[in-house]
Amino acid sequence: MSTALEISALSKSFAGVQAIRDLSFTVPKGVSTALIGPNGAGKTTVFNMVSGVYGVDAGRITVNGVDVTRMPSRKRIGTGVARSFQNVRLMPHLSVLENLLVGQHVRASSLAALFTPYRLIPNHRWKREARAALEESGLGRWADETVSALPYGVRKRIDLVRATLAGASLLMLDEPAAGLNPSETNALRDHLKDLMAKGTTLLVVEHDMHFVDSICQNVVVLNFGEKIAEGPLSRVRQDPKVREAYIGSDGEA
Amino acid sequence: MALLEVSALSVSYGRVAALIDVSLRVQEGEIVTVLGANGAGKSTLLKAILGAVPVKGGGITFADTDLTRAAPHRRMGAGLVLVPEGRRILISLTVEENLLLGAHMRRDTTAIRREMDAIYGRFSNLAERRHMLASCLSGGEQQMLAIGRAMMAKPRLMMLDEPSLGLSPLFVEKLFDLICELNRDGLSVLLVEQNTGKALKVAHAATVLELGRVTMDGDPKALAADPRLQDAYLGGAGGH
Amino acid sequence: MVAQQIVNGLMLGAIYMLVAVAFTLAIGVLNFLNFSLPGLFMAGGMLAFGLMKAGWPFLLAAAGALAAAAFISLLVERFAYRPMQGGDPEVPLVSSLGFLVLLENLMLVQFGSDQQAFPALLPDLNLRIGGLVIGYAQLASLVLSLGIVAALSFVLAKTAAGRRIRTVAESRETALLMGIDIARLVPQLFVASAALAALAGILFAVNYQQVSPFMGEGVGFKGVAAMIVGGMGSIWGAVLGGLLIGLAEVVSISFIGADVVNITVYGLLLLILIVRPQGLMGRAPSREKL
Amino acid sequence: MSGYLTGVLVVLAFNVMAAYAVYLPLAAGQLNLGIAGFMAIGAYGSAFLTNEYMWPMWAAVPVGALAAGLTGLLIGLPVLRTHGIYFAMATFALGQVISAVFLNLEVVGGAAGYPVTDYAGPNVVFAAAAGVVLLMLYISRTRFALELTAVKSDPTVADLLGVPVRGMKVAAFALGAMVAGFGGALYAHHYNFVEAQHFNVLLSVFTVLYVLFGGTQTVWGPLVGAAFFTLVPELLRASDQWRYAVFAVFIIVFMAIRPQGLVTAALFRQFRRRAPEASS
Repeated sequence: MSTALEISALSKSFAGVQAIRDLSFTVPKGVSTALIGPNGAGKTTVFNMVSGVYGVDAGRITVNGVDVTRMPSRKRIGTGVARSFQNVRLMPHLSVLENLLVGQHVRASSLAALFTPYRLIPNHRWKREARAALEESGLGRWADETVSALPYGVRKRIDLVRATLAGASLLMLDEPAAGLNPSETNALRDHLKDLMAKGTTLLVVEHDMHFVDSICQNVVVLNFGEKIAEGPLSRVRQDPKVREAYIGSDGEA
Repeated sequence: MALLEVSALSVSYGRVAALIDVSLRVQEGEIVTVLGANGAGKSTLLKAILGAVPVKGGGITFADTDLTRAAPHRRMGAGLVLVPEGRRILISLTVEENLLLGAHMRRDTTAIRREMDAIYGRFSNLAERRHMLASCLSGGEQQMLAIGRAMMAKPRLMMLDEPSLGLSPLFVEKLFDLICELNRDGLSVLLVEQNTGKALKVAHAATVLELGRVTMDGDPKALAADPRLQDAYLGGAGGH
Repeated sequence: MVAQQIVNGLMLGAIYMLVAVAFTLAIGVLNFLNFSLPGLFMAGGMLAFGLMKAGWPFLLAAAGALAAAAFISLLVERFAYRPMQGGDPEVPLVSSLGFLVLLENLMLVQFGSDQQAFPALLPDLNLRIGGLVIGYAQLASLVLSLGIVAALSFVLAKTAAGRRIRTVAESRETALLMGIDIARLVPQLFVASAALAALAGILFAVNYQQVSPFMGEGVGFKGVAAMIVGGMGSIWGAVLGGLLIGLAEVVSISFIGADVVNITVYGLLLLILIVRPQGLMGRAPSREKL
Repeated sequence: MSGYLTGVLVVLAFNVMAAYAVYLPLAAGQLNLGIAGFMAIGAYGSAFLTNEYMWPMWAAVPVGALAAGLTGLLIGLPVLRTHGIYFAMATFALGQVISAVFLNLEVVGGAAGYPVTDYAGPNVVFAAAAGVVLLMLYISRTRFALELTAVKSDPTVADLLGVPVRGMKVAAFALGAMVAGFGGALYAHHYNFVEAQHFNVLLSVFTVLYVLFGGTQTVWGPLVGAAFFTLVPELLRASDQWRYAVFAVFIIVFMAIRPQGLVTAALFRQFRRRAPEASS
């Protein structure tokens, strides 16, 4: 089985504080994985290093077989990895459709593509493709809206569509279910399952364990920047080290 | 009457409801802890009590004064103080200036000086570095500074937002000892914590938030034994 | 005569220094490039002139001009700064420029566009040290400027008000959580920076004995340059920058010619921005956090 | 057309060109406070070629524009390492230095100014301004414009989506400089005289004012802003000495009420939505 993401012996410290310590784990293709752990355990830092927002102190990151450890952040999406942010970051000055069009950049970055007046061409294939992707996710009616006018749950899902249009086969989602109401959570879950059925692998940071349980086959638990457990959620959840990390050292009291 | 009385408080960020009908009270001299997974609304609750986020509905009464619409500086003048999440030490100020900042609303210079010396007595690490920029402190020392800074406001109720976050186990011990010590000296405490076990052990009362609502509250010992509490964190621990 | 030029440069630099400190207060704490400050500089000089013409004694006229500048600055806060919080950062800049245009044209209507002679306050007495000639008025304004800046620096460094201001400068959100009354602090800062700019204008008028509705532009923009050369948000940086720009100006005028002033002054600014954007005494800007 | 009206419209044409020169980098979030400097390069560069080398105007004007664009590119590379207000101040300084250099350049007359022999009539100026507007309309319909807005909106996310953030910024800055140079070159040949003092900081700053007043969300904003700023003071001419004061008050009040500018994207969406409803 080939791997979507391989992290080996990764370390990172900020101003002398060790945020990630000798961390290794693998996300095989097709095996959606959750990265869990108490607040401050280093989960978002891992995302930031994989996407290139932070450099690494030591270790290696491989995405779909390509070593991206020293690759500029801008180039990494070309290897098939895209991410979402804790607070959805769609571009507020652009409409929904335009946000998706920016997502297509990796596949349309030549000079000719940059200066094609696609907005003057009715039904240009970029717009068609973006609209189709929206329709497919049941979000078609939002295409021409301003981003800020949309419900939070819809914004999160548009973020997903943007990542797929960028051709991402590995999606890193930072707390996708946070702030969603139950029906929005369900819509998001269905959307993610749909993506997984089409071959996308997910790496998810999430606190809602029911949500994790329903989409992830594997769980990696971090505490103080170190991996303390790994495996299926049902097993990890029984691990005393995990219980202690979550409930605290006097958990059994 | 309770020192702090929060009744049916609601807060929204845009369309997202962060708190829905949350009620809570802290009696004089108590430690009350608020538990819940990330995103449950705990930080929002503390910020709303401080007045740093606007309230949509409900009321906040502190020391028999209705503070629901008061500005943060007025609430702090009444004796409320927050030790914010992530400590929020000012890195362009020295350690001592951070402490003095805590007392920025007070005029009693000699008392301020005396209390600062007491804090230095308690935290010798801070005393040694009093004239250095606060950015040189370790995470644990920064947390001590944040608490010291809050002490300098001479509060009646101290709210702490995830004080143990990112601290080593040894420091977490020290931190909880400190909270208990301050409480014994007469300070009331409202504590938001990830470290549920420890928090329940020191608290006189506890409230659990889930998705912005109070789902459980009452005696911390009973809560600690309640399997539903673990469910709130680990999603059906023990299996359904 | 190099030494004489250095003296003259420092005297001019003292004016730039005050303007630079006014700018640095606005940008360092409020993150607002307040282009009404050159207008307030001019208003200081012009109003002092106007009031003296109406028969007021100098000190009263100067006080009146300062009070007027402070009042105008509160209007700037109310109409240019406050409505723009959270919007595009360029917009308050436009409105503050609107105030500059407004002030210039109001003075134009009142006094005409010509340069006006500001009365000499002290009989033309000069201090002669060795070969150096130093006017008493110049010396007095240099001492006054340095004294005010030193006092301001003391307030910022040692008092509770200063700590509050520095907290707002570092993080508005933390300031809010610390119970700092930002709604009261901001207008106070506007008044302080306006008073500095207007005082600089009055000193300029006293020293060079001329005022005009457009006297703010050149000096104001050099004040901005001085602030950046020294490092935005740093008081002593503004002092250093002001003196450096003043020196650069006077020295290049006397050794090369008046027309090259902008090349040396703004060339220095450009060079600093490319080589060391945070300025000589500023801190490096921090990276965006996610 | 009366001479007066033509004169006003020519000024408008120049202001429109300058406005778009500011608009391009601003669309990517970069405030250029030194646009006058690039106009000066175009003006002096092209005038030098027609005066001294007898180049025809149609060749000299584009070369002047290219010279300004090239300067923008070379300067943009180091200067665009700075952000926000630092960038604005760097361009501000740059504009001052450029016009001061021309002020001291004796081959082009120094402080006395530089007479230009070849003449570009009002129709040429109108055509040039129309050309700039059309070019901008075209660009606004491309992915280039889309990605500029993306860079302004959220540079971090744009970068993670693969958009070359720095490249886009430099390109927008250099293109804007080129447009400014183009306008400057025509200015020199229309008025047959260039003087460095004209290309001062107030010219730069007022141009920024037009653009922000018109609004930066759509490509129409600069056009509307420039038209407003050129025509309204003319209409206020009756009140003569008060007109700029009145105008300034208007700017202040307007920006306080509508900080996003006159023309906004939402305005367009409203129109677009109303149109199909009416037809259905």
